[in-house]
Amino acid sequence: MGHQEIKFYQTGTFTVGNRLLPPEQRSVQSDIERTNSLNSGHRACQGCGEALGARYAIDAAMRATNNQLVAVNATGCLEVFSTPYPETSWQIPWIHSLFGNAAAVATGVAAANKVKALKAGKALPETRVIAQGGDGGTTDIGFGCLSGMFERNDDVLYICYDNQAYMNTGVQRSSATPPAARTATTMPVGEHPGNEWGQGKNVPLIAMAHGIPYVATASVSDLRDLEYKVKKAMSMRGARYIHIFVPCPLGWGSASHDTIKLARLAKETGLFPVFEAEYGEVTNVSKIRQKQPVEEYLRLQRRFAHLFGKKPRLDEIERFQHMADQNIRKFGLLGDDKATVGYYGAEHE
Amino acid sequence: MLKQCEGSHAVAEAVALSRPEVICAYPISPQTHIVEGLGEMVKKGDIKDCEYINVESEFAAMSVAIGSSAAGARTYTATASQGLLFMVEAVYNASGLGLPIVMTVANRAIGAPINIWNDHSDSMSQRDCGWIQIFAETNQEAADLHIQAFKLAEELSLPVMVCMDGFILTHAYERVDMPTQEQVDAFLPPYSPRQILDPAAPVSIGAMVGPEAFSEVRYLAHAKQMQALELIPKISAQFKEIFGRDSGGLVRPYMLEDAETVVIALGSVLGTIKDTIDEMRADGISIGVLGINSFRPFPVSAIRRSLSHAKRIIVLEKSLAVGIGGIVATDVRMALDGLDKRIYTVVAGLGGRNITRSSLHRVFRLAMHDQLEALHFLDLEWSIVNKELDRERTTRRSGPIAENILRDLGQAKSNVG
Amino acid sequence: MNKPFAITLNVGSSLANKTGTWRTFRPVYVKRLSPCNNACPAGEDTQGWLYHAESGDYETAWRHLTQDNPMPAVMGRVCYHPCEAACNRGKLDSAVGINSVERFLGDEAIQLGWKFDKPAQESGKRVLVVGAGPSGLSAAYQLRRMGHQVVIFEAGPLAGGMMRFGIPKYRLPREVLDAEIQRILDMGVELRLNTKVDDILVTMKEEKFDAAFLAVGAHLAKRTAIPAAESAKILDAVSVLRSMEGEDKPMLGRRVVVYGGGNTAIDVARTAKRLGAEEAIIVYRRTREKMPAHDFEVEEALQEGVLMRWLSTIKQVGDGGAIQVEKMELDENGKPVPTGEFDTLEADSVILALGQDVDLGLLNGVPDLTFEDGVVKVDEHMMTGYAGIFAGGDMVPSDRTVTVGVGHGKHAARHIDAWLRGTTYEVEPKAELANYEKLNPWYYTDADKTVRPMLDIIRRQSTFDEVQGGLDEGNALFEARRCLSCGNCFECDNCYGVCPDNAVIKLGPGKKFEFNYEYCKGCGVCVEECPCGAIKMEPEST
Amino acid sequence: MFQVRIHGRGGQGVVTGAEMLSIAAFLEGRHAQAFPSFGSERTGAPVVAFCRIADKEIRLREPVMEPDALIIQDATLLAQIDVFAGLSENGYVVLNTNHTLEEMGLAEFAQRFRAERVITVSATDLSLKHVGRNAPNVPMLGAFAAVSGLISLDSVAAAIRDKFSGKVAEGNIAAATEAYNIAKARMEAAHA
Repeated sequence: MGHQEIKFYQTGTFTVGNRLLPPEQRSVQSDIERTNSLNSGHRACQGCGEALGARYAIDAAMRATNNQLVAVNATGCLEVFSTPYPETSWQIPWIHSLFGNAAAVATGVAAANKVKALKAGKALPETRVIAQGGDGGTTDIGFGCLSGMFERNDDVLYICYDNQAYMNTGVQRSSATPPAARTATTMPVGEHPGNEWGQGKNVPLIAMAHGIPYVATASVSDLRDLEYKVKKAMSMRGARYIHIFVPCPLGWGSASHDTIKLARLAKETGLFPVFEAEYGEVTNVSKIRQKQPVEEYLRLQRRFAHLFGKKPRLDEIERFQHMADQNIRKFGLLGDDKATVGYYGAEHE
Repeated sequence: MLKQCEGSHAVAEAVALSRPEVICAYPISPQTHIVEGLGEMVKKGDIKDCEYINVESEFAAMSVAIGSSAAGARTYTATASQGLLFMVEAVYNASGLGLPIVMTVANRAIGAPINIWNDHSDSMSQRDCGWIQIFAETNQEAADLHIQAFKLAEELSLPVMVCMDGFILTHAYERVDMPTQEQVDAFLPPYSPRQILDPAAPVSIGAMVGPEAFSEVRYLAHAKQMQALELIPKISAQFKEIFGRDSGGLVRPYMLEDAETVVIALGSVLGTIKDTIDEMRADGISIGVLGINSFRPFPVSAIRRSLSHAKRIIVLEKSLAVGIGGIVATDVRMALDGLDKRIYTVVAGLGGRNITRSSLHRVFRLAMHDQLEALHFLDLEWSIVNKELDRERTTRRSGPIAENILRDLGQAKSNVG
Repeated sequence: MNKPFAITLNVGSSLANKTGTWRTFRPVYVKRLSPCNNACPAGEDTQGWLYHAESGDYETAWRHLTQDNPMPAVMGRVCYHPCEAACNRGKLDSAVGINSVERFLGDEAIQLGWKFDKPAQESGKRVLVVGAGPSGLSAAYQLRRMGHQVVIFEAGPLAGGMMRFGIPKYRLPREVLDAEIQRILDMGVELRLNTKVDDILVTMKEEKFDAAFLAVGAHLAKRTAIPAAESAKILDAVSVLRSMEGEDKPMLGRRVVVYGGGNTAIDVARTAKRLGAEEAIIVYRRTREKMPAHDFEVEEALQEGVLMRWLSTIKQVGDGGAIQVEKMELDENGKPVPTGEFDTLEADSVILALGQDVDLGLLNGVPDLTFEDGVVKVDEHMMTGYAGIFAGGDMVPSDRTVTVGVGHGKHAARHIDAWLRGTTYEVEPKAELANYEKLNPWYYTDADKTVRPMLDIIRRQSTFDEVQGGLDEGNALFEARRCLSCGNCFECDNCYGVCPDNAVIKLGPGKKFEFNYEYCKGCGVCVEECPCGAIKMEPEST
Repeated sequence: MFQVRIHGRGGQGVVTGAEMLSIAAFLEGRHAQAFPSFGSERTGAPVVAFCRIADKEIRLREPVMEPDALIIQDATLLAQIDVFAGLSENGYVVLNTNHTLEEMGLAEFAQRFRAERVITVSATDLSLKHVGRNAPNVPMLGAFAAVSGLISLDSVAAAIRDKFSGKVAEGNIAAATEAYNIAKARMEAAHA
């Protein structure tokens, strides 16, 4: 676990709140006064993981920055469902520019904030900036700007809400789409139905390779870990990256009520390793609590339905299991195992 | 203070005097010298409280500018040519969002074929992007226009492109009267944004707008540019009050009052044209020139008024609207709608080809005698064009045009030798 | 601020978009019946009082508990806690130690002197309770709370019934029992000891009782015809255990054989051990698995050195205590059948623990009663065939445990109260059971049950000190917090947190939550992620 | 208006030479315009730069096609391009070489111009001597100042100080001064 375990209340450790904890130990989301940075009335689908992840993350960042926060949004579902004229769901200063430039726009905001701070005679700006986008806006079209922001070590926290495809445009493949998954551009036909095996990119690891101060993965299924990571990220300066796993009922063909369950299974199978890294080095992994076979995860999603048809694709399922097991080994997700993945590029004090 | 310096340097100093807060730098000749100069000034502390950001692309340059401008910082960047095209999506975005960014476009051709020399193809490609586009004739004006541009941009909450001829101006050493900081401060107040990302008063900027309101938003963008038509001369007049010289404005007439033939052009070529006109006037020819300073908004009324006495108009432009001819000329035609005037389009100086007085003399005289075709390409080497056209007619795999022409040119040279 | 039209929007404007209209199913908060509550013979709201104990508010927890059961310190020692057998946590790691927390609360109450409130209003009705055992005391307590005047007639010299005369001290220290009885009496309940009711109708008439609750218990030992020599010392378990409360302890000798397989057999064997018997052997005709005694008691007896002869019957008791035992075997139906093989045991005394009967003498002459298997039948209102006479505990058909008795007392009191008011007490229909499938156990951390301390074995074999210790405050709190709160919101904030549409309104501490149906899209994430199964989806009415 | 064309190779400071010339003229209160022939030439490639000097504003932006003076910083260019194109008979030529015109085979060609206006100077040697590297542009300016009389040696020195500082500036000034003196001497010799 990335965060301090709360042993105090045995039935409440993993829940959002806990009536018995002192307020400072409770999650931001449990707060009756939480910001609701992304407010009601947004047009996300029922059970939208991204809406949830965004509120989790931004509310946590709001608390961490004493509400001195600006958000920059890439084009995508989050942007479209939150700000269709004449209504916005954002309660914070927020800007949407383009699909591929959120990281750079955030760099600009950070620069402006810094100048304002200098003019006010402060060494560091109070107002902080977060850039956020989906996997398409992050791992594909926005990757150049993202890498530039990382490399310059701009004072930006970039949050990727990864729902593993271009959902806004009708579920097309992105470089974060898992193998074998059905998307509108990787149909489940032919010998290898769905998305190709052996493609895609792991942006958290690439982010680490930039040697930036902080990289973490998180999931909507583990709120406390997510909040801890956002808080930690906001306590640091420089380029930071958090990659949040957010299931998409529409794109994945899953039940709207299974959003968090799927996120949990992704972690517990090992398919989505949850970890944090500082300056290119893995410093913490969230251990698997109740290891699950990949079928448990795959079966709940129609995008993988072709693996479980009349002729089940046991070979493909086996490849998924292999992938999960590899993650488990690489990141040391079980027991006392240690992570073996990491880059040691950057020097830091 | 008078000084002899490079155009890029003059612009860099003018930008520095405007107290920029964020500067985004990506190298692309010929604007590179400007941001190099600014980078040094920031680093040395000559520009106080300014963030200088070496971005990874022009797209990022404009994107960073969008962010910093929206967050309330006076923001500057510079580009040219392919670089401008690479940032186009963000260029449109900046104007759509109404962010008063000032950007130098050190005008250059765009390829293919790849070409690094001056013409106006780059900024002309962005004529509809919603930015104000003003053109500098000299380095003095380039410097002055940047100071004016910040004021213009911030009063309207619109971005401004200051266009200056790449190399011809940016790399030319000439005399520039550099304003003092006191003068600039008196002219240009600190940036007070119309909209800002401020935790104390949060707003959402950049909403998705559907068919129900999009036309209105676009109309308002147009309306703002129409406001600029009034504001540009006003700012130019204020500038003159403080700095004591004419700079900017919508149009610049020269020998126009009685001119039967009027040349219209933008940018540094106006100087060569003026020298040519002086020579022709000495020969008793009734000719003048109208420089267009503000290309966007296009000063329709000012142009119409200036050309009321002209019989014929030669629009000499360093750009080509492939498939129709002139870009500026098309706009001029609109400005003169309903008036009975001959309008000639002369496409000149593409990809850095020199525009010489002798060629201008020739083409102006042809026009005066109404012997010029409606669309003329100055100094076009027809033999080469025809050879290539012939080759394409006769050979299926005729090969790449540019390379063919270069080979033909080489043969022509060796034939001469 | 004069902001650019349509480009820049004011915060909070999306609240105008009522996404609740998207919904086809709506979530609703429910209170389901936790398995522990469902299993409690005394009808305790176990989950309910654990909720208070979790927050360390033990007095509130105790007061909540004692609404259903006035004797938690006793119950926390002698109850066989079917609640724990039903506990959903048992499927996760191990059941919540409900019984031990109950005992902690009971002990805490005694130590801190917590008292029951006296009734706010007197009803003016007089109710007779016959028998001061668990059922009678429970009824008396409940009736008194309802404002009735209650008089308990107890035939014995002390109150407590089987709690005193059947359960050994090492399981239930008498000062605990006395304290809890006294607390009931302190409410204004009158107790008349050594007052046997011979004719209930006469007694009721004489003292103008408006109703009566009979709970005389089952104090008559069952006997079986075992051929025995004159000199053979054959005792019954009831008498042995009862005599433990008197001045003279029973003389059982060095070798004691106990015949029977119930809890009483175990109790008496363990008592014999403590009285100094070198050998205490339980003879039972079936196997250990088939013994009615609770396994943990068998285990404790074995630890203390009690010997067991399973699949054995006593055929006769000869002179000098020579006992002839026949070996049995189980037939294909699991029934023990004689094998014809015999064996001999030496014993100074033989104690029969073959069950108890009820002395129904006081009902002689009462018309319209129905009896069955030596007990009196009652209707669903706990009333006998004779109007105004109610009965419970061991004298009606049921399991004979303290907890069942307490439950009878409580239920009977409610019906008596209604009857006295000329109404009928309607039992609320049971809520849907919060079974394990309705929970999302992911959210509960692993936490093994707290083990209660046990007295060391030497002292268990030689003294009547209490065998099982209680929990200290820290342990009790830990144990209470292991509760999953099955079927009932415990304010974990999950629904509030996991709603992608912020459509859950948190009402503040203790006030739980409300759905904001203006924005709830009906995705069902809250239901799926509610740890305790306190939300369900209902179709929108069309 | 006086127009100068400077020929040289990438790395020889051709453009800087034109700029310094314009600065020198500016310092004398005149208008001046210096600009290169734009291109992406790398070190070693032939490079041309221009400088116009006038008493009023210079508006003309065309390249110098009819120069009043030529500064040829690298004599090897003579064989490759027509460096003399457009030069009038009254024009000035300063050529960087340590050979004589005769040795260069230019004696006949030079006859077309006024002898005191076609001067050779070993600018490369001078720059190596005073600056330590092949930067013939500055001594060539010194020679040009002498030959053309258009600008003073002091102005050249001031322009040098505008571009360089410290030792480099002083070395260059020494090189320019020596070139100036050599040119002056050769002019007088030619005159004689």
